[in-house]
Amino acid sequence: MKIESRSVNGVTILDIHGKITMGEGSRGIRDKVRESLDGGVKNILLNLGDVSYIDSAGIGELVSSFTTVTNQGGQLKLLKLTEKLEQLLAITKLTTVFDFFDDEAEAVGSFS
Amino acid sequence: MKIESRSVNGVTILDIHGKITMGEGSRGIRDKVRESLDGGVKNILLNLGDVSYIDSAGIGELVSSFTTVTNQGGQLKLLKLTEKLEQLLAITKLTTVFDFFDDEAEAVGSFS
Amino acid sequence: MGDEVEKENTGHARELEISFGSHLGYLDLVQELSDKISLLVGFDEDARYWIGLSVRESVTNAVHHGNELDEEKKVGVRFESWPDRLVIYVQDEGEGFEESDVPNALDPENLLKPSGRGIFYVRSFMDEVCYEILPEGGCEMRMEKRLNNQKQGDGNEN
Amino acid sequence: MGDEVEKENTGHARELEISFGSHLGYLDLVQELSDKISLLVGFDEDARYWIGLSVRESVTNAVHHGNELDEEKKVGVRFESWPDRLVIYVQDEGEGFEESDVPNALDPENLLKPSGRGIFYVRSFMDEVCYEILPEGGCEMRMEKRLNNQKQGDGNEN
Ligand SMILES: Nc1ncnc2c1ncn2[C@@H]1O[C@H](COP(=O)(O)OP(=O)(O)O)[C@@H](O)[C@H]1O
Ligand SMILES: Nc1ncnc2c1ncn2[C@@H]1O[C@H](COP(=O)(O)OP(=O)(O)O)[C@@H](O)[C@H]1O
Repeated sequence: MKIESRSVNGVTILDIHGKITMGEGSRGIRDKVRESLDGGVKNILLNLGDVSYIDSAGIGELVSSFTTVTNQGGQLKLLKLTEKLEQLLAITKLTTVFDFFDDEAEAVGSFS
Repeated sequence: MKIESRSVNGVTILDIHGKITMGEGSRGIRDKVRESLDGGVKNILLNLGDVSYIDSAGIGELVSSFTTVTNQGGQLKLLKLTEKLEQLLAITKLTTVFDFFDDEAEAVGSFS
Repeated sequence: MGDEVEKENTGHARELEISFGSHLGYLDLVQELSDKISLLVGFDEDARYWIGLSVRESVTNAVHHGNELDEEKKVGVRFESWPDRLVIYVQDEGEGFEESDVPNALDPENLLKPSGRGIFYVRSFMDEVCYEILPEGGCEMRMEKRLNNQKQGDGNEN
Repeated sequence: MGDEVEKENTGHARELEISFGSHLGYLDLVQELSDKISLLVGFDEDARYWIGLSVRESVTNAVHHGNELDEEKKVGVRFESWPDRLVIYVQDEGEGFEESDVPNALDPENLLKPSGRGIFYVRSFMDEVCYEILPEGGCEMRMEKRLNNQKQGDGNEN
Protein backbone atom coordinates (compact mmCIF):
# COMPACT_ATOMS: atom_id res chain seq x y z
CA MET A 1 0.00 0.00 0.00
CA LYS A 2 1.12 3.53 -0.80
CA ILE A 3 -0.59 6.76 0.28
CA GLU A 4 -0.21 10.17 -1.31
CA SER A 5 -1.64 13.29 0.20
CA ARG A 6 -2.87 16.44 -1.55
CA SER A 7 -5.09 19.36 -0.70
CA VAL A 8 -8.05 20.65 -2.74
CA ASN A 9 -10.20 23.56 -1.49
CA GLY A 10 -9.41 22.86 2.16
CA VAL A 11 -10.07 19.15 1.80
CA THR A 12 -7.17 16.74 2.26
CA ILE A 13 -7.37 13.96 -0.29
CA LEU A 14 -5.48 10.77 0.51
CA ASP A 15 -4.90 8.78 -2.68
CA ILE A 16 -4.51 5.17 -1.64
CA HIS A 17 -2.77 2.73 -3.96
CA GLY A 18 -2.54 -1.05 -3.77
CA LYS A 19 -3.83 -3.49 -1.21
CA ILE A 20 -5.46 -2.69 2.12
CA THR A 21 -5.17 -6.02 3.87
CA MET A 22 -4.02 -7.60 7.10
CA GLY A 23 -0.76 -8.65 5.47
CA GLU A 24 -0.05 -5.31 3.78
CA GLY A 25 0.08 -3.05 6.79
CA SER A 26 -3.39 -1.55 6.64
CA ARG A 27 -2.59 0.65 9.66
CA GLY A 28 -0.98 3.11 7.28
CA ILE A 29 -4.30 4.81 6.55
CA ARG A 30 -5.09 5.36 10.22
CA ASP A 31 -1.63 6.85 10.77
CA LYS A 32 -1.90 9.16 7.78
CA VAL A 33 -5.36 10.30 8.86
CA ARG A 34 -4.11 11.05 12.35
CA GLU A 35 -1.19 12.99 10.89
CA SER A 36 -3.62 15.13 8.89
CA LEU A 37 -5.76 15.76 11.96
CA ASP A 38 -2.67 16.74 13.93
CA GLY A 39 -1.88 19.22 11.17
CA GLY A 40 -5.24 20.90 11.76
CA VAL A 41 -7.13 19.33 8.85
CA LYS A 42 -10.81 18.56 9.49
CA ASN A 43 -12.05 17.35 6.11
CA ILE A 44 -10.57 14.19 4.68
CA LEU A 45 -11.44 12.36 1.49
CA LEU A 46 -10.06 8.85 0.95
CA ASN A 47 -9.61 8.17 -2.75
CA LEU A 48 -9.94 4.39 -3.10
CA GLY A 49 -10.06 4.28 -6.91
CA ASP A 50 -6.64 2.67 -7.11
CA VAL A 51 -7.14 0.11 -4.34
CA SER A 52 -6.53 -3.30 -5.89
CA TYR A 53 -7.75 -5.41 -2.99
CA ILE A 54 -9.30 -5.04 0.43
CA ASP A 55 -10.15 -7.55 3.16
CA SER A 56 -12.08 -7.27 6.43
CA ALA A 57 -9.05 -5.80 8.20
CA GLY A 58 -8.95 -3.13 5.49
CA ILE A 59 -12.64 -2.40 5.92
CA GLY A 60 -11.96 -2.11 9.66
CA GLU A 61 -9.22 0.37 8.89
CA LEU A 62 -11.65 2.57 6.96
CA VAL A 63 -14.08 2.39 9.86
CA SER A 64 -11.49 3.27 12.46
CA SER A 65 -10.25 6.17 10.35
CA PHE A 66 -13.86 7.33 10.15
CA THR A 67 -14.42 7.23 13.91
CA THR A 68 -11.10 8.92 14.61
CA VAL A 69 -11.97 11.83 12.34
CA THR A 70 -15.57 12.07 13.56
CA ASN A 71 -14.45 12.10 17.20
CA GLN A 72 -12.26 15.09 16.41
CA GLY A 73 -15.18 16.96 14.92
CA GLY A 74 -14.06 16.38 11.33
CA GLN A 75 -15.57 14.59 8.36
CA LEU A 76 -14.20 11.59 6.47
CA LYS A 77 -15.72 10.59 3.14
CA LEU A 78 -14.87 8.04 0.46
CA LEU A 79 -14.17 8.52 -3.22
CA LYS A 80 -14.36 5.97 -6.06
CA LEU A 81 -15.38 2.67 -4.51
CA THR A 82 -14.81 -0.37 -6.66
CA GLU A 83 -17.85 -2.58 -7.14
CA LYS A 84 -16.44 -5.21 -4.79
CA LEU A 85 -15.60 -2.70 -2.08
CA GLU A 86 -19.08 -1.21 -2.27
CA GLN A 87 -20.52 -4.73 -1.87
CA LEU A 88 -18.34 -5.36 1.18
CA LEU A 89 -19.49 -2.09 2.74
CA ALA A 90 -23.12 -2.77 1.84
CA ILE A 91 -23.41 -6.22 3.42
CA THR A 92 -21.96 -4.94 6.68
CA LYS A 93 -24.35 -1.96 6.59
CA LEU A 94 -21.47 0.49 6.28
CA THR A 95 -22.97 2.21 3.24
CA THR A 96 -25.30 3.82 5.78
CA VAL A 97 -22.29 5.10 7.73
CA PHE A 98 -20.03 6.42 4.99
CA ASP A 99 -20.69 9.20 2.50
CA PHE A 100 -19.18 8.09 -0.80
CA PHE A 101 -18.81 9.61 -4.26
CA ASP A 102 -17.66 8.73 -7.75
CA ASP A 103 -16.76 12.26 -8.77
CA GLU A 104 -13.94 14.10 -7.03
CA ALA A 105 -15.24 17.63 -7.54
CA GLU A 106 -18.63 16.64 -6.21
CA ALA A 107 -17.02 14.93 -3.21
CA VAL A 108 -14.88 17.97 -2.41
CA GLY A 109 -17.88 20.26 -2.75
CA SER A 110 -19.93 18.15 -0.36
CA PHE A 111 -17.86 19.01 2.71
CA SER A 112 -19.59 21.65 4.82
CA MET B 1 -1.75 -25.67 -27.52
CA LYS B 2 -3.14 -24.69 -30.90
CA ILE B 3 -1.60 -25.43 -34.29
CA GLU B 4 -2.30 -23.64 -37.55
CA SER B 5 -1.01 -24.84 -40.87
CA ARG B 6 -0.10 -22.79 -43.93
CA SER B 7 1.97 -23.29 -47.04
CA VAL B 8 4.71 -21.00 -48.38
CA ASN B 9 6.71 -21.91 -51.51
CA GLY B 10 6.18 -25.63 -51.04
CA VAL B 11 7.07 -25.50 -47.34
CA THR B 12 4.39 -26.31 -44.80
CA ILE B 13 4.63 -23.94 -41.86
CA LEU B 14 3.01 -25.09 -38.63
CA ASP B 15 2.39 -22.09 -36.36
CA ILE B 16 2.30 -23.40 -32.83
CA HIS B 17 0.61 -21.38 -30.11
CA GLY B 18 0.65 -21.84 -26.36
CA LYS B 19 2.23 -24.49 -24.19
CA ILE B 20 3.99 -27.65 -25.36
CA THR B 21 4.02 -29.65 -22.15
CA MET B 22 3.17 -33.03 -20.72
CA GLY B 23 -0.10 -31.68 -19.37
CA GLU B 24 -1.13 -29.82 -22.53
CA GLY B 25 -1.23 -32.65 -25.00
CA SER B 26 2.10 -32.19 -26.68
CA ARG B 27 1.31 -35.10 -29.06
CA GLY B 28 -0.58 -32.65 -31.23
CA ILE B 29 2.55 -31.60 -33.08
CA ARG B 30 3.52 -35.15 -33.94
CA ASP B 31 0.00 -35.80 -35.25
CA LYS B 32 -0.05 -32.65 -37.33
CA VAL B 33 3.37 -33.43 -38.77
CA ARG B 34 2.27 -36.93 -39.72
CA GLU B 35 -0.84 -35.51 -41.34
CA SER B 36 1.32 -33.22 -43.47
CA LEU B 37 3.60 -36.10 -44.48
CA ASP B 38 0.55 -38.18 -45.41
CA GLY B 39 -0.55 -35.29 -47.62
CA GLY B 40 2.71 -35.55 -49.55
CA VAL B 41 4.53 -32.66 -47.89
CA LYS B 42 8.29 -33.13 -47.41
CA ASN B 43 9.41 -29.78 -46.01
CA ILE B 44 8.07 -28.68 -42.65
CA LEU B 45 8.88 -25.58 -40.65
CA LEU B 46 7.72 -25.39 -37.04
CA ASN B 47 7.12 -21.78 -36.06
CA LEU B 48 7.68 -21.68 -32.29
CA GLY B 49 7.60 -17.89 -31.90
CA ASP B 50 4.29 -18.01 -30.06
CA VAL B 51 5.12 -20.92 -27.75
CA SER B 52 4.64 -19.66 -24.21
CA TYR B 53 6.17 -22.62 -22.41
CA ILE B 54 7.87 -25.91 -23.13
CA ASP B 55 9.04 -28.74 -20.88
CA SER B 56 11.13 -31.86 -21.52
CA ALA B 57 8.11 -33.69 -22.94
CA GLY B 58 7.67 -30.83 -25.38
CA ILE B 59 11.33 -30.98 -26.37
CA GLY B 60 10.84 -34.72 -26.90
CA GLU B 61 7.90 -33.94 -29.13
CA LEU B 62 10.06 -31.71 -31.32
CA VAL B 63 12.66 -34.46 -31.53
CA SER B 64 10.18 -37.15 -32.44
CA SER B 65 8.62 -34.92 -35.10
CA PHE B 66 12.11 -34.41 -36.46
CA THR B 67 12.91 -38.13 -36.66
CA THR B 68 9.52 -38.91 -38.21
CA VAL B 69 10.05 -36.39 -41.00
CA THR B 70 13.69 -37.36 -41.54
CA ASN B 71 12.78 -41.04 -41.77
CA GLN B 72 10.35 -40.19 -44.56
CA GLY B 73 13.06 -38.39 -46.49
CA GLY B 74 11.77 -34.92 -45.55
CA GLN B 75 13.23 -32.01 -43.66
CA LEU B 76 11.97 -30.42 -40.44
CA LYS B 77 13.35 -27.10 -39.29
CA LEU B 78 12.56 -24.67 -36.50
CA LEU B 79 11.60 -21.01 -36.65
CA LYS B 80 11.80 -18.36 -33.91
CA LEU B 81 13.13 -20.07 -30.82
CA THR B 82 12.64 -18.17 -27.59
CA GLU B 83 15.78 -17.66 -25.56
CA LYS B 84 14.69 -20.28 -23.01
CA LEU B 85 13.84 -22.84 -25.67
CA GLU B 86 17.19 -22.34 -27.34
CA GLN B 87 18.88 -22.89 -23.97
CA LEU B 88 16.94 -26.11 -23.45
CA LEU B 89 17.95 -27.36 -26.89
CA ALA B 90 21.56 -26.28 -26.36
CA ILE B 91 22.16 -28.07 -23.07
CA THR B 92 20.82 -31.33 -24.49
CA LYS B 93 23.00 -30.87 -27.61
CA LEU B 94 19.95 -30.58 -29.84
CA THR B 95 21.14 -27.34 -31.40
CA THR B 96 23.50 -29.60 -33.35
CA VAL B 97 20.54 -31.64 -34.59
CA PHE B 98 18.04 -28.96 -35.54
CA ASP B 99 18.37 -26.25 -38.17
CA PHE B 100 16.76 -23.13 -36.74
CA PHE B 101 16.07 -19.61 -37.95
CA ASP B 102 14.81 -16.27 -36.74
CA ASP B 103 13.62 -15.07 -40.13
CA GLU B 104 10.78 -16.84 -41.89
CA ALA B 105 11.80 -16.00 -45.47
CA GLU B 106 15.33 -17.17 -44.80
CA ALA B 107 14.01 -20.38 -43.22
CA VAL B 108 11.71 -21.10 -46.18
CA GLY B 109 14.53 -20.41 -48.63
CA SER B 110 16.84 -22.82 -46.82
CA PHE B 111 14.89 -25.94 -47.78
CA SER B 112 16.56 -27.74 -50.68
CA MET C 1 1.30 -38.40 -22.67
CA GLY C 2 -1.57 -37.17 -20.54
CA ASP C 3 -3.67 -35.24 -22.98
CA GLU C 4 -6.66 -35.17 -20.67
CA VAL C 5 -6.53 -32.38 -18.16
CA GLU C 6 -10.23 -31.91 -17.65
CA LYS C 7 -11.74 -33.06 -14.41
CA GLU C 8 -13.74 -36.21 -15.05
CA ASN C 9 -17.25 -36.33 -13.71
CA THR C 10 -16.50 -39.40 -11.65
CA GLY C 11 -18.47 -38.17 -8.68
CA HIS C 12 -15.54 -38.20 -6.30
CA ALA C 13 -13.42 -35.36 -5.06
CA ARG C 14 -10.06 -34.15 -6.21
CA GLU C 15 -7.98 -33.05 -3.24
CA LEU C 16 -5.24 -30.55 -2.80
CA GLU C 17 -3.70 -29.65 0.52
CA ILE C 18 -1.25 -26.96 1.51
CA SER C 19 0.36 -26.24 4.84
CA PHE C 20 2.80 -23.63 6.07
CA GLY C 21 4.20 -21.93 9.16
CA SER C 22 1.94 -19.20 10.52
CA HIS C 23 2.93 -16.15 8.59
CA LEU C 24 0.77 -13.56 6.87
CA GLY C 25 3.25 -13.44 3.99
CA TYR C 26 1.65 -16.57 2.56
CA LEU C 27 -1.84 -15.08 2.30
CA ASP C 28 -1.51 -13.97 -1.32
CA LEU C 29 -0.20 -17.36 -2.32
CA VAL C 30 -3.07 -19.25 -0.73
CA GLN C 31 -5.58 -16.88 -2.22
CA GLU C 32 -4.12 -17.36 -5.69
CA LEU C 33 -4.25 -21.10 -5.15
CA SER C 34 -7.90 -20.76 -4.24
CA ASP C 35 -8.50 -18.77 -7.44
CA LYS C 36 -6.88 -21.44 -9.59
CA ILE C 37 -8.79 -24.26 -7.98
CA SER C 38 -12.16 -22.52 -8.14
CA LEU C 39 -11.46 -21.87 -11.81
CA LEU C 40 -10.83 -25.60 -12.30
CA VAL C 41 -14.12 -26.40 -10.54
CA GLY C 42 -15.89 -23.99 -12.86
CA PHE C 43 -16.82 -20.95 -10.77
CA ASP C 44 -17.30 -17.63 -12.52
CA GLU C 45 -15.09 -14.63 -11.83
CA ASP C 46 -17.32 -13.14 -9.16
CA ALA C 47 -17.65 -16.41 -7.27
CA ARG C 48 -13.90 -16.95 -7.48
CA TYR C 49 -13.33 -13.51 -6.00
CA TRP C 50 -15.59 -14.16 -3.01
CA ILE C 51 -14.27 -17.67 -2.45
CA GLY C 52 -10.76 -16.24 -2.51
CA LEU C 53 -11.71 -13.57 0.01
CA SER C 54 -13.31 -16.19 2.25
CA VAL C 55 -10.16 -18.30 2.13
CA ARG C 56 -8.06 -15.24 2.86
CA GLU C 57 -10.18 -14.25 5.87
CA SER C 58 -10.16 -17.80 7.23
CA VAL C 59 -6.42 -18.24 6.83
CA THR C 60 -5.83 -14.81 8.38
CA ASN C 61 -7.88 -15.94 11.39
CA ALA C 62 -6.01 -19.24 11.60
CA VAL C 63 -2.63 -17.49 11.50
CA HIS C 64 -3.66 -14.61 13.73
CA HIS C 65 -6.20 -15.84 16.26
CA GLY C 66 -5.57 -19.60 16.08
CA ASN C 67 -1.79 -19.80 15.97
CA GLU C 68 -1.15 -16.29 17.28
CA LEU C 69 1.48 -15.66 14.60
CA ASP C 70 3.71 -18.39 16.03
CA GLU C 71 5.65 -19.52 12.96
CA GLU C 72 6.32 -22.89 14.53
CA LYS C 73 2.60 -23.61 14.37
CA LYS C 74 1.21 -24.73 11.04
CA VAL C 75 -1.85 -23.72 9.13
CA GLY C 76 -3.29 -26.31 6.78
CA VAL C 77 -5.71 -25.63 3.95
CA ARG C 78 -7.39 -28.48 2.11
CA PHE C 79 -9.35 -28.01 -1.09
CA GLU C 80 -11.82 -30.74 -2.03
CA SER C 81 -13.02 -30.22 -5.59
CA TRP C 82 -16.26 -31.99 -6.44
CA PRO C 83 -18.03 -31.85 -9.78
CA ASP C 84 -20.71 -29.60 -8.28
CA ARG C 85 -18.95 -27.86 -5.39
CA LEU C 86 -15.78 -26.83 -3.65
CA VAL C 87 -15.20 -27.67 -0.01
CA ILE C 88 -12.37 -25.95 1.83
CA TYR C 89 -10.96 -26.83 5.24
CA VAL C 90 -8.72 -24.44 7.15
CA GLN C 91 -6.94 -25.90 10.13
CA ASP C 92 -4.82 -24.30 12.82
CA GLU C 93 -3.13 -25.42 16.04
CA GLY C 94 -5.02 -23.05 18.30
CA GLU C 95 -7.65 -23.66 20.95
CA GLY C 96 -10.60 -22.80 18.76
CA PHE C 97 -13.55 -20.68 19.83
CA GLU C 98 -17.29 -20.76 20.29
CA GLU C 99 -19.09 -19.37 17.30
CA SER C 100 -21.85 -18.20 19.60
CA ASP C 101 -19.29 -15.95 21.31
CA VAL C 102 -18.59 -14.09 18.09
CA PRO C 103 -20.48 -10.78 18.18
CA ASN C 104 -22.89 -10.10 15.31
CA ALA C 105 -21.17 -7.68 12.95
CA LEU C 106 -24.52 -6.03 12.11
CA ASP C 107 -25.54 -5.15 15.66
CA PRO C 108 -25.64 -1.36 15.98
CA GLU C 109 -23.07 -1.39 18.78
CA ASN C 110 -20.64 -3.33 16.53
CA LEU C 111 -21.16 -1.36 13.34
CA LEU C 112 -18.25 0.99 14.04
CA LYS C 113 -15.87 -1.58 15.52
CA PRO C 114 -12.51 -1.78 13.73
CA SER C 115 -12.66 -5.57 13.54
CA GLY C 116 -15.04 -8.52 13.73
CA ARG C 117 -16.25 -8.72 10.12
CA GLY C 118 -14.16 -11.63 8.81
CA ILE C 119 -16.39 -14.56 9.69
CA PHE C 120 -19.44 -12.54 8.76
CA TYR C 121 -18.08 -12.08 5.22
CA VAL C 122 -17.23 -15.75 4.96
CA ARG C 123 -20.78 -16.69 5.99
CA SER C 124 -22.18 -14.23 3.47
CA PHE C 125 -20.21 -15.55 0.52
CA MET C 126 -20.07 -19.29 1.18
CA ASP C 127 -23.06 -21.65 1.23
CA GLU C 128 -22.08 -23.53 4.38
CA VAL C 129 -19.62 -22.73 7.13
CA CYS C 130 -18.84 -24.59 10.34
CA TYR C 131 -16.09 -24.81 12.92
CA GLU C 132 -14.88 -27.80 14.84
CA ILE C 133 -12.43 -28.17 17.70
CA LEU C 134 -10.42 -31.24 16.72
CA PRO C 135 -10.02 -34.14 19.16
CA GLU C 136 -6.28 -34.20 18.42
CA GLY C 137 -6.09 -30.47 19.19
CA GLY C 138 -6.46 -27.47 16.93
CA CYS C 139 -9.40 -25.88 15.21
CA GLU C 140 -10.82 -26.68 11.79
CA MET C 141 -13.13 -24.58 9.72
CA ARG C 142 -15.10 -26.16 6.90
CA MET C 143 -16.68 -24.05 4.19
CA GLU C 144 -18.55 -25.11 1.11
CA LYS C 145 -19.52 -23.34 -2.08
CA ARG C 146 -21.91 -24.94 -4.55
CA LEU C 147 -21.47 -24.44 -8.26
CA ASN C 148 -25.09 -23.99 -9.28
CA ASN C 149 -25.70 -21.44 -6.59
CA GLN C 150 -23.20 -18.69 -7.14
CA LYS C 151 -24.76 -16.21 -4.79
CA GLN C 152 -23.35 -12.71 -4.86
CA GLY C 153 -22.95 -11.84 -1.19
CA ASP C 154 -26.37 -10.34 -0.64
CA GLY C 155 -25.93 -10.21 3.10
CA ASN C 156 -29.05 -12.20 3.88
CA GLU C 157 -27.13 -14.89 5.67
CA ASN C 158 -26.88 -13.63 9.22
CA MET D 1 -1.80 -5.98 12.45
CA GLY D 2 1.13 -7.80 10.87
CA ASP D 3 2.89 -5.10 8.97
CA GLU D 4 6.03 -7.17 8.50
CA VAL D 5 5.84 -9.50 5.57
CA GLU D 6 9.53 -9.74 4.81
CA LYS D 7 11.33 -12.93 5.64
CA GLU D 8 13.48 -12.33 8.71
CA ASN D 9 17.07 -13.45 8.52
CA THR D 10 16.64 -15.77 11.48
CA GLY D 11 18.72 -18.51 9.93
CA HIS D 12 15.96 -21.08 9.98
CA ALA D 13 13.73 -22.26 7.22
CA ARG D 14 10.22 -21.25 6.33
CA GLU D 15 8.25 -24.26 5.14
CA LEU D 16 5.37 -24.71 2.78
CA GLU D 17 3.99 -28.05 1.74
CA ILE D 18 1.43 -29.01 -0.86
CA SER D 19 -0.02 -32.38 -1.72
CA PHE D 20 -2.56 -33.57 -4.27
CA GLY D 21 -3.90 -36.61 -6.09
CA SER D 22 -1.76 -37.64 -9.05
CA HIS D 23 -3.07 -35.57 -11.89
CA LEU D 24 -1.20 -33.54 -14.48
CA GLY D 25 -3.85 -30.82 -14.23
CA TYR D 26 -2.11 -29.51 -11.11
CA LEU D 27 1.23 -28.92 -12.80
CA ASP D 28 0.63 -25.26 -13.61
CA LEU D 29 -0.50 -24.59 -10.08
CA VAL D 30 2.56 -26.13 -8.50
CA GLN D 31 4.82 -24.32 -10.91
CA GLU D 32 3.19 -20.99 -10.08
CA LEU D 33 3.62 -21.77 -6.41
CA SER D 34 7.28 -22.42 -7.05
CA ASP D 35 7.55 -19.06 -8.83
CA LYS D 36 5.97 -17.22 -5.91
CA ILE D 37 8.18 -18.90 -3.34
CA SER D 38 11.41 -18.40 -5.27
CA LEU D 39 10.46 -14.75 -5.60
CA LEU D 40 10.04 -14.56 -1.81
CA VAL D 41 13.47 -16.17 -1.35
CA GLY D 42 14.93 -13.57 -3.71
CA PHE D 43 15.79 -15.38 -6.93
CA ASP D 44 15.93 -13.37 -10.14
CA GLU D 45 13.58 -13.98 -13.04
CA ASP D 46 15.85 -16.39 -14.86
CA ALA D 47 16.51 -18.49 -11.77
CA ARG D 48 12.80 -18.57 -10.98
CA TYR D 49 12.09 -19.83 -14.47
CA TRP D 50 14.55 -22.70 -14.19
CA ILE D 51 13.52 -23.59 -10.66
CA GLY D 52 9.91 -23.67 -11.86
CA LEU D 53 10.84 -25.92 -14.76
CA SER D 54 12.73 -28.23 -12.42
CA VAL D 55 9.73 -28.46 -10.11
CA ARG D 56 7.47 -29.10 -13.07
CA GLU D 57 9.69 -31.90 -14.41
CA SER D 58 9.99 -33.50 -10.99
CA VAL D 59 6.28 -33.38 -10.29
CA THR D 60 5.54 -34.71 -13.78
CA ASN D 61 7.83 -37.66 -13.00
CA ALA D 62 6.21 -38.22 -9.61
CA VAL D 63 2.72 -38.21 -11.13
CA HIS D 64 3.67 -40.15 -14.23
CA HIS D 65 6.44 -42.61 -13.36
CA GLY D 66 6.06 -42.74 -9.56
CA ASN D 67 2.31 -42.87 -9.11
CA GLU D 68 1.49 -43.96 -12.66
CA LEU D 69 -1.33 -41.42 -12.92
CA ASP D 70 -3.27 -43.17 -10.14
CA GLU D 71 -5.30 -40.31 -8.67
CA GLU D 72 -5.63 -42.16 -5.39
CA LYS D 73 -1.90 -41.81 -4.91
CA LYS D 74 -0.61 -38.50 -3.64
CA VAL D 75 2.26 -36.34 -4.70
CA GLY D 76 3.73 -34.08 -2.03
CA VAL D 77 5.93 -31.06 -2.66
CA ARG D 78 7.69 -29.32 0.22
CA PHE D 79 9.41 -25.97 -0.14
CA GLU D 80 11.99 -25.08 2.49
CA SER D 81 12.94 -21.42 2.16
CA TRP D 82 16.24 -20.49 3.78
CA PRO D 83 17.79 -17.03 3.78
CA ASP D 84 20.39 -18.20 1.25
CA ARG D 85 18.72 -21.07 -0.59
CA LEU D 86 15.58 -22.93 -1.53
CA VAL D 87 15.28 -26.66 -0.93
CA ILE D 88 12.45 -28.54 -2.61
CA TYR D 89 11.31 -32.09 -1.89
CA VAL D 90 9.03 -33.98 -4.28
CA GLN D 91 7.53 -37.16 -2.92
CA ASP D 92 5.46 -39.86 -4.58
CA GLU D 93 4.04 -43.25 -3.60
CA GLY D 94 5.89 -45.21 -6.26
CA GLU D 95 8.70 -47.72 -6.01
CA GLY D 96 11.46 -45.31 -6.89
CA PHE D 97 14.30 -46.02 -9.28
CA GLU D 98 18.05 -46.25 -9.46
CA GLU D 99 19.57 -43.06 -10.75
CA SER D 100 22.37 -45.10 -12.26
CA ASP D 101 19.77 -46.83 -14.47
CA VAL D 102 18.76 -43.53 -16.04
CA PRO D 103 20.43 -43.26 -19.46
CA ASN D 104 22.62 -40.21 -20.06
CA ALA D 105 20.61 -37.80 -22.19
CA LEU D 106 23.77 -36.64 -23.96
CA ASP D 107 24.94 -40.04 -25.20
CA PRO D 108 24.79 -40.07 -28.99
CA GLU D 109 22.41 -43.05 -29.01
CA ASN D 110 19.98 -41.09 -26.76
CA LEU D 111 20.17 -37.76 -28.51
CA LEU D 112 17.15 -38.44 -30.71
CA LYS D 113 15.04 -40.26 -28.12
CA PRO D 114 11.61 -38.70 -27.57
CA SER D 115 12.02 -38.78 -23.78
CA GLY D 116 14.59 -39.02 -21.02
CA ARG D 117 15.59 -35.38 -20.63
CA GLY D 118 13.64 -34.39 -17.49
CA ILE D 119 16.11 -35.34 -14.79
CA PHE D 120 18.97 -34.06 -16.93
CA TYR D 121 17.37 -30.61 -17.04
CA VAL D 122 16.76 -30.65 -13.30
CA ARG D 123 20.41 -31.51 -12.69
CA SER D 124 21.49 -28.74 -15.04
CA PHE D 125 19.44 -26.02 -13.36
CA MET D 126 19.61 -26.95 -9.68
CA ASP D 127 22.75 -26.97 -7.54
CA GLU D 128 22.10 -30.29 -5.83
CA VAL D 129 19.74 -33.13 -6.67
CA CYS D 130 19.30 -36.50 -5.01
CA TYR D 131 16.73 -39.27 -4.80
CA GLU D 132 15.85 -41.48 -1.89
CA ILE D 133 13.60 -44.50 -1.56
CA LEU D 134 11.75 -43.85 1.68
CA PRO D 135 11.70 -46.51 4.43
CA GLU D 136 7.92 -46.02 4.77
CA GLY D 137 7.52 -46.53 1.02
CA GLY D 138 7.56 -44.05 -1.84
CA CYS D 139 10.28 -42.06 -3.47
CA GLU D 140 11.54 -38.62 -2.51
CA MET D 141 13.58 -36.27 -4.60
CA ARG D 142 15.49 -33.44 -2.96
CA MET D 143 16.75 -30.50 -4.94
CA GLU D 144 18.50 -27.39 -3.78
CA LYS D 145 19.16 -24.01 -5.36
CA ARG D 146 21.47 -21.50 -3.74
CA LEU D 147 20.78 -17.82 -3.94
CA ASN D 148 24.29 -16.52 -4.54
CA ASN D 149 24.91 -18.97 -7.29
CA GLN D 150 22.19 -18.38 -9.83
CA LYS D 151 23.68 -20.45 -12.58
CA GLN D 152 22.03 -20.18 -15.95
CA GLY D 153 21.83 -23.79 -17.10
CA ASP D 154 25.12 -23.97 -18.90
CA GLY D 155 24.98 -27.73 -19.22
CA ASN D 156 28.29 -28.34 -17.47
CA GLU D 157 26.67 -30.35 -14.74
CA ASN D 158 26.50 -33.84 -16.14
N1 LIG E 1 -9.16 -19.78 13.94
C1 LIG E 1 -9.57 -19.14 15.04
N2 LIG E 1 -9.11 -19.51 16.26
C2 LIG E 1 -9.52 -18.86 17.37
N3 LIG E 1 -10.39 -17.85 17.37
C3 LIG E 1 -10.90 -17.44 16.19
C4 LIG E 1 -10.51 -18.05 14.97
N4 LIG E 1 -11.18 -17.44 13.97
C5 LIG E 1 -11.93 -16.48 14.53
N5 LIG E 1 -11.77 -16.48 15.87
C6 LIG E 1 -12.47 -15.59 16.85
O1 LIG E 1 -13.60 -15.03 16.22
C7 LIG E 1 -13.54 -13.61 16.28
C8 LIG E 1 -14.16 -13.02 15.03
O2 LIG E 1 -13.37 -13.25 13.91
P1 LIG E 1 -13.57 -12.37 12.61
O3 LIG E 1 -15.02 -12.29 12.33
O4 LIG E 1 -12.72 -12.93 11.53
O5 LIG E 1 -13.11 -10.93 13.01
P2 LIG E 1 -11.65 -10.40 13.48
O6 LIG E 1 -10.65 -11.42 13.04
O7 LIG E 1 -11.55 -9.10 12.79
O8 LIG E 1 -11.74 -10.28 14.96
C9 LIG E 1 -12.07 -13.30 16.44
O9 LIG E 1 -11.85 -12.05 17.05
C10 LIG E 1 -11.59 -14.45 17.30
O10 LIG E 1 -11.88 -14.21 18.66
N1 LIG F 1 9.52 -40.35 -9.45
C1 LIG F 1 9.96 -41.39 -10.20
N2 LIG F 1 9.59 -42.67 -9.89
C2 LIG F 1 10.02 -43.71 -10.64
N3 LIG F 1 10.83 -43.57 -11.70
C3 LIG F 1 11.23 -42.35 -12.06
C4 LIG F 1 10.82 -41.20 -11.34
N4 LIG F 1 11.38 -40.12 -11.92
C5 LIG F 1 12.10 -40.57 -12.96
N5 LIG F 1 12.02 -41.92 -13.06
C6 LIG F 1 12.70 -42.79 -14.04
O1 LIG F 1 13.75 -42.06 -14.62
C7 LIG F 1 13.59 -42.01 -16.04
C8 LIG F 1 14.13 -40.70 -16.59
O2 LIG F 1 13.29 -39.64 -16.22
P1 LIG F 1 13.35 -38.28 -17.01
O3 LIG F 1 14.76 -37.90 -17.15
O4 LIG F 1 12.47 -37.30 -16.33
O5 LIG F 1 12.80 -38.60 -18.45
P2 LIG F 1 11.35 -39.12 -18.91
O6 LIG F 1 10.39 -38.82 -17.82
O7 LIG F 1 11.10 -38.34 -20.15
O8 LIG F 1 11.52 -40.59 -19.16
C9 LIG F 1 12.12 -42.24 -16.27
O9 LIG F 1 11.87 -42.78 -17.55
C10 LIG F 1 11.78 -43.21 -15.16
O10 LIG F 1 12.11 -44.52 -15.52
